[in-house]
Amino acid sequence: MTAPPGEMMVESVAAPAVVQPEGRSLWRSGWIRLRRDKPAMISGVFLILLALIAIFAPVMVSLLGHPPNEPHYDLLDPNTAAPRGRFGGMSWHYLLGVEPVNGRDIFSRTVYGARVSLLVALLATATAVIIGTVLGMLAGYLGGLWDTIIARLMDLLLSVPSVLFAIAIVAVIPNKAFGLSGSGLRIGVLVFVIGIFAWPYIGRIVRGQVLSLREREFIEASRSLGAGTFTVMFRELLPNVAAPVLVYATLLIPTNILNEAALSYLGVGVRPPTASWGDSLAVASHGWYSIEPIFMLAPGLAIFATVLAFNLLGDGLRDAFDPRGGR
Amino acid sequence: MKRRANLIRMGALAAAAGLVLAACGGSSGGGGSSGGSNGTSSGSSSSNGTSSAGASDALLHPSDKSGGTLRALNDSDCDYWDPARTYYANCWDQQRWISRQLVTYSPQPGTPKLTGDLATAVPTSSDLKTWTYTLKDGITFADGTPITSKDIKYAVERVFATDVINGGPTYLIDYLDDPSAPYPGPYKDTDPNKLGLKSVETPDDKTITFHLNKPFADWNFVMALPGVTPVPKAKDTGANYTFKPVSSGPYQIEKYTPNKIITFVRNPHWDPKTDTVNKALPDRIEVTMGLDLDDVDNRLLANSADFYVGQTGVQISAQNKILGDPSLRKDRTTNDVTGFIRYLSVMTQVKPFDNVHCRNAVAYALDKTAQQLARGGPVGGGAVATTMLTPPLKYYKSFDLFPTAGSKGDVAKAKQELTACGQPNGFSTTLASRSNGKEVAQAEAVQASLAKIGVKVTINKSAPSQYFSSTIGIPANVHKNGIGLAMAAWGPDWPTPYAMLSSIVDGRKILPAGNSNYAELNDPAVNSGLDDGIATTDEAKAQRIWTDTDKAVVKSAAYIPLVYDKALNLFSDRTTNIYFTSAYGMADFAQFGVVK
Amino acid sequence: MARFILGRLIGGIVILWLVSVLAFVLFFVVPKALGNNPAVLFAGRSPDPATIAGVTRKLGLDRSYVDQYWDFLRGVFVGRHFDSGSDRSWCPAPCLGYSFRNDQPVWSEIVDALPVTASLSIGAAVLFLVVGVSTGVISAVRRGGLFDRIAAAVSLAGVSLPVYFTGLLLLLLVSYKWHIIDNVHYVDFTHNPALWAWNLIPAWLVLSLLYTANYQRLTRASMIETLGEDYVRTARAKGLRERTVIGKHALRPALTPIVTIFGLDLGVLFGGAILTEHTFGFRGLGAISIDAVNTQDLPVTMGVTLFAAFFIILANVLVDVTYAFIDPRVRPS
Amino acid sequence: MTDTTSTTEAPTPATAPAPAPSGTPFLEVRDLTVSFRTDDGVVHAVDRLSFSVERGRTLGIVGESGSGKSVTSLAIMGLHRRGRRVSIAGEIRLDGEDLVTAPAERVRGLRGRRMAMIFQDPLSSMHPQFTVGDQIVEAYRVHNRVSKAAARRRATELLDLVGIPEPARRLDDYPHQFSGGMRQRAMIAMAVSCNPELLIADEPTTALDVTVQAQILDLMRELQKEFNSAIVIITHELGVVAEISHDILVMYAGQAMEYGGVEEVFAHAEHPYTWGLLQSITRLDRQLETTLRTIPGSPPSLINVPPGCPFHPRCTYRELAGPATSTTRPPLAETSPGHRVACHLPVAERRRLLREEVLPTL
Repeated sequence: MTAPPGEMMVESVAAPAVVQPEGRSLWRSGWIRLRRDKPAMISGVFLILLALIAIFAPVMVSLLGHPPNEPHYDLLDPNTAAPRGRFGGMSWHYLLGVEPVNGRDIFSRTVYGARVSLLVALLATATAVIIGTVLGMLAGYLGGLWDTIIARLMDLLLSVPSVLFAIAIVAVIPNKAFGLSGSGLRIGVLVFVIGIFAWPYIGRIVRGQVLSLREREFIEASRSLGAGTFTVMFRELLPNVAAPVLVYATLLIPTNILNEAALSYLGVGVRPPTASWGDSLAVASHGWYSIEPIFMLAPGLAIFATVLAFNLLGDGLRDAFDPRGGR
Repeated sequence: MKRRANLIRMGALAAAAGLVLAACGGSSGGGGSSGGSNGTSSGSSSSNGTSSAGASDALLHPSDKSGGTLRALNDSDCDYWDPARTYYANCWDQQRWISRQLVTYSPQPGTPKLTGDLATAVPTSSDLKTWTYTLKDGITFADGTPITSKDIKYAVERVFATDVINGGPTYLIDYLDDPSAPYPGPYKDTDPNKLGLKSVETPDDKTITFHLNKPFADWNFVMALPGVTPVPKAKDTGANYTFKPVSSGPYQIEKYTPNKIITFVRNPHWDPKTDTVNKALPDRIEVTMGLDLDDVDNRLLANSADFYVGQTGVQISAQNKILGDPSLRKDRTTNDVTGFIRYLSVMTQVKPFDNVHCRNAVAYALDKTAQQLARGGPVGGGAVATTMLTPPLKYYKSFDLFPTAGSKGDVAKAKQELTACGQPNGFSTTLASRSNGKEVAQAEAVQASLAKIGVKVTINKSAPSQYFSSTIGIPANVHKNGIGLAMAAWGPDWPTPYAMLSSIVDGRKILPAGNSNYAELNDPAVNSGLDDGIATTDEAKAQRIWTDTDKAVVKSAAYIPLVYDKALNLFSDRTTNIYFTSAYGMADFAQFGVVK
Repeated sequence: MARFILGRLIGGIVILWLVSVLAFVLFFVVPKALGNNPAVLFAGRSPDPATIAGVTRKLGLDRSYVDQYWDFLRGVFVGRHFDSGSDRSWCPAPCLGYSFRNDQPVWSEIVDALPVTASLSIGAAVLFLVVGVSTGVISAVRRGGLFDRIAAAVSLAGVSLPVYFTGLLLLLLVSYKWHIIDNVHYVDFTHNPALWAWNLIPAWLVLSLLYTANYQRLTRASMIETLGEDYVRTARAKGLRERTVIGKHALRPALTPIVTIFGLDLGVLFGGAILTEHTFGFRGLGAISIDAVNTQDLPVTMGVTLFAAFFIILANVLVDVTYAFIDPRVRPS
Repeated sequence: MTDTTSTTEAPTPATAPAPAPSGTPFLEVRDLTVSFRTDDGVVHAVDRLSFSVERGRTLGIVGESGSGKSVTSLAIMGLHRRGRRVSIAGEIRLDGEDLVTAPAERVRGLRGRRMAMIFQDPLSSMHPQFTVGDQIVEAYRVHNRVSKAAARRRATELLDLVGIPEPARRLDDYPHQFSGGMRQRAMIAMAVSCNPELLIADEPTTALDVTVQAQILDLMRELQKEFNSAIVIITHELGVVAEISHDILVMYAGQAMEYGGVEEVFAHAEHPYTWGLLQSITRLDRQLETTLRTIPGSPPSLINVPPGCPFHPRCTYRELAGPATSTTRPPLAETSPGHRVACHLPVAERRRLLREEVLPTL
């Protein structure tokens, strides 16, 4: 999955070339190659900054904006509910203007949107990586019936219209479940539905890797020394699939950011009034964007920049750790 | 057995738009009101100002020119074209093209009067239980067969067959059924002519008499609903009648492709001499359905279509265009109070709202101008509301029991009430809302208002279809989920206080499922007001009873009126005879004509 | 070969069956377990118990889940009766039930929406396939050159832009700022082919931008891989013109994986380009499925889901079979 | 080849190539240097290499993998994509015409017609998606304006010529349906379809088993007789060279170590590297897998080629060669007529070592 699948969460990209790990030197030589990749390094720095902004959003906002959920009706035209002034009421006090209808500070909401976006995307990716790695290793290492069942399961998940299923799942989850409620539950559900449709991508890669590693001497050796299935899987196989998993996990993050934004855009994202980029775009899409493009540009460009940075970093990692897959 | 609440199904199942019943009209100057009665704010005063700029009471482009094709647009199809099953306000309005009832609304702007349609006149009843109608001569179906009183009785009976004919209002069952021997509907009727309903008598082909099981002053309004449209038994196809209803009105269906298009042509057997209501000016009517709402606006702006049958008002970008173009606004739009009310339901059986002071705190804390903005502002959204009865309704009277400066809320008073309630530091609660339309923005505004007095609100969004039937319509669910507040809206099936209030405030109608008295308000003053009001024939007495009842409801703070809905509707430059009628809360489609 | 195709077909049918079970559980069993009686949803806003009972009987919701599923499945193949006792209606095959929202047969809703989705996806597919593959080939051949670098940048931007953002942006420009297409809406092809195409252009552009970017990257990578293959060197050693070497010897194997992905993508698109349709307000399969989910219109949700899954799985099978034709090595003898 | 940005073409003006007088070499390589620029540095794949081949004669180029053999052959065929990363200098004269300075299109016209190549792995070198027949037909028709049917007849003849039974039927098979030996035969048929005057075979037998190897070498000999071609055979197996070649060129790290007639070099090898090759071949009796394992150490990185004699770090006798061996590159000097060696060991010392230390081990 080298690129965001966009329309649907279903894979639109063939399983990428398999990385051939050669032990410790791979990490070092990969790092050396990565350091030379300027766009990837710049993206990395940008993403670290973004993470800091997300973590310290309250500080940022207290310095440069207003609380993200605080309405400012006085800034709106009472007849149209649109902000007074040009560019969504942009000013030194409201760097990116205010939202229509309730006058909330767009700058603050964009900053806070990064929190949801990164949190959901990272957790969903972690979910996909954990499930994908475990099941991919099981399928590849145990083979036979296990492999058949897991491979069919992956086929099944890639065959369903995933956005639709994701929305349906979100729609049927009650407001309190699994000991969670409120935003915690919503984020949990989002992580689950995004992760559950994303793990087969990792699973396929891991399975392919393990299939080629299974017959190698060091595995044989470990087995002949009496190592159990789990020892072999986690001691011997896991370190060897770590590099490709890391690379493709990085490339899965931007896809998951887009998926989170898509679900929010379709109205099944986090709970209001929590700020999220997809939700801000949804607000803009109800005609407001035609009146003041800033409503759409702020969240849209935030998504774009973040996804682009992750893609650049992911491409860089792939080129560095999997030279065959790149240029 | 109470069957169905009296409301026009709005948005409950409708797709995007949210509200189905639409808007227009507040003849007497939308929103009169209350927003302004105590301390005028720039917001609410401009709301009054703008509403008068609309068409209220006005008749736009009067003309008697006939001919041409009227081109209507809609985002979705009607729920049913079977007159007994449809429950959308705009569909009732459209039914006027193909169906006639015993009585109907007179063709005039503003608050309409009932007038005879198939019946010669609108009867009165001294006991409010026995109602007799006499049919006109020369009335026929579209195939030329004369319409008799038996056809009307048969139509009434169909409504009883709820296993086949469902979806529409059920007043007929409520008032005509014998609970000791329920009538099963004509399909299971043992009577050879399938006319076994005892409470309706047809002594001859011209006379029909209804014997109600209890007094009901609004019965004539029930007779104006499309459910009483005559149905010829020979042509009744049960559940499939919706695809080919037999016309009794000036037009008949030419072609119907569900969700796409329905076209109407003149009914050759319609005799204008028997019909004093329908102008029937166009030769042909086309309703194109399944359109995106922005697309609808654009087509209307471009005059490539004449009107939007949903009548819920234009979308934001078109509204912006209209507000920036005074001549467009003046000549081609209406902007009336529809009769629909947006309100906040405060659950009296959920802690701490079992204490009236906590409810009062909410009533004082709410910034109603924020609600108005969330609905779309004074033009597109509506006027700040202070009463549960809405301006287009009979017996509406303005008052404000929770006045705050500029309707923006009063934090100090709200905090006093909180202290009185024993919650000086606030509390946490859950606010339910539908997940679509403008309700989420409203919920967020409630959340922001209550945050100011330390009440922490969690918003619980539900799919619109399950919102009323399960989320807030099952009291057990409300209690279990701790839903203290709920966004709600109501539109009456006909423009009287009883139609507005009986289902939503009657303490004896709190049902374990399908409940519409969401707050579970059970106030003796309200209950008796409803009973007295509907049994009164005296106008002055009725006015007093209904105003007192309205005040009792608002005073309970179980229901907090927020906004009287308004809609800014756009018409093509060739549409004629545009005026608002509170009968449907929108323009009267039956009078439209086209020039050019 | 026939056995191979048959095997793939059976595999596809099994997956489709599993999807149908999954969908049934998700859309019918789970909501009921969570307390949302489908009959209540079908019966309207505040239905009385008698109506609910009638609807329950009519929809067969009083039967066991297994029976209900079986009824559904049988309906798809041979049609089914809906019977409430006094009202019997016949829903001909392929019967996916009736919409809760408007009582229309689900199948007719799908048939109505299909042309929209098909117009959108086929047009976009032609565009992204042609542009994506050709720019990908040029990039691979002129690797490291100016074109390649620009194409790489554009593609990277393309895969990083959500369609609902580019869609709104394009609508803003062509519709509100420049007034090139004043009112973007779907026009039936049979009604006016020129207007059909004209109104679809923005959606095609938006949808294909993402895919073009993807195909550019894929084609480039695939082409670079084949350009490094020994048989391409052989072709050059024969003295073939570079155009032949690239256009015939390198392109054909490079396109083999692209065909696979294209098939799958097309399958997905035919199931409904939900975000694009939603953004442009086109009433295609994607849009009706979203509406159906949001209004809890379970039969429509279920029907559209299965229909979409059908296309995805069909595409999978076709791709496998096509692959066997394209690449003699995997062709079973 | 379509690259117009080549910055590496020799600055000498291209003179119209005069047809070479008979008796002169058909292929003459002089000071050929090929280098690649990579992210890690410049790879000196071929360094000032010179040799020549006449019509009817066979030159064997031997060396470990990475010694520049294949790069040389691809340079002759003009198959390096010149540009920012590849630079080629020196002269490659085919029948007198310099291919290094010739326009790409001109070289393309020669490829397959006057010079052809057989590749190492026939499975990967044949297009998997076209039939064997189509691939031969294509090779023939690109240089001969004939009908498809005529080309097909020619392809059948060629398959027959290279010894494929039922050639007309096998024409429509795909490469994966052929056995390894048959694929190599088909590859040869494709290469000789236009009667090339120069045939370059890059490890033509490596992937094949011993019996098939011998058959393929026989086939090449026969074809040489029939077409009177010059053949360059590239291999790391001295046995192959001994069997088929007239001349031998031993390469190491992109440079020529020893060059001469096969009998002469085999009998009087003077370079320690050649000795190593010779030792490995006899002792293991042509077991491919472990050939050359006896030379200690591994081939150098072509980015950092050792100064002086590139072989010196692995050379057992470097102590005897004096300090120059690690500083000055030894010239490829004639030690006897037609026999050249690049080594700092004094001639007498080399001959003594051969006689006393090397020959006894062979």
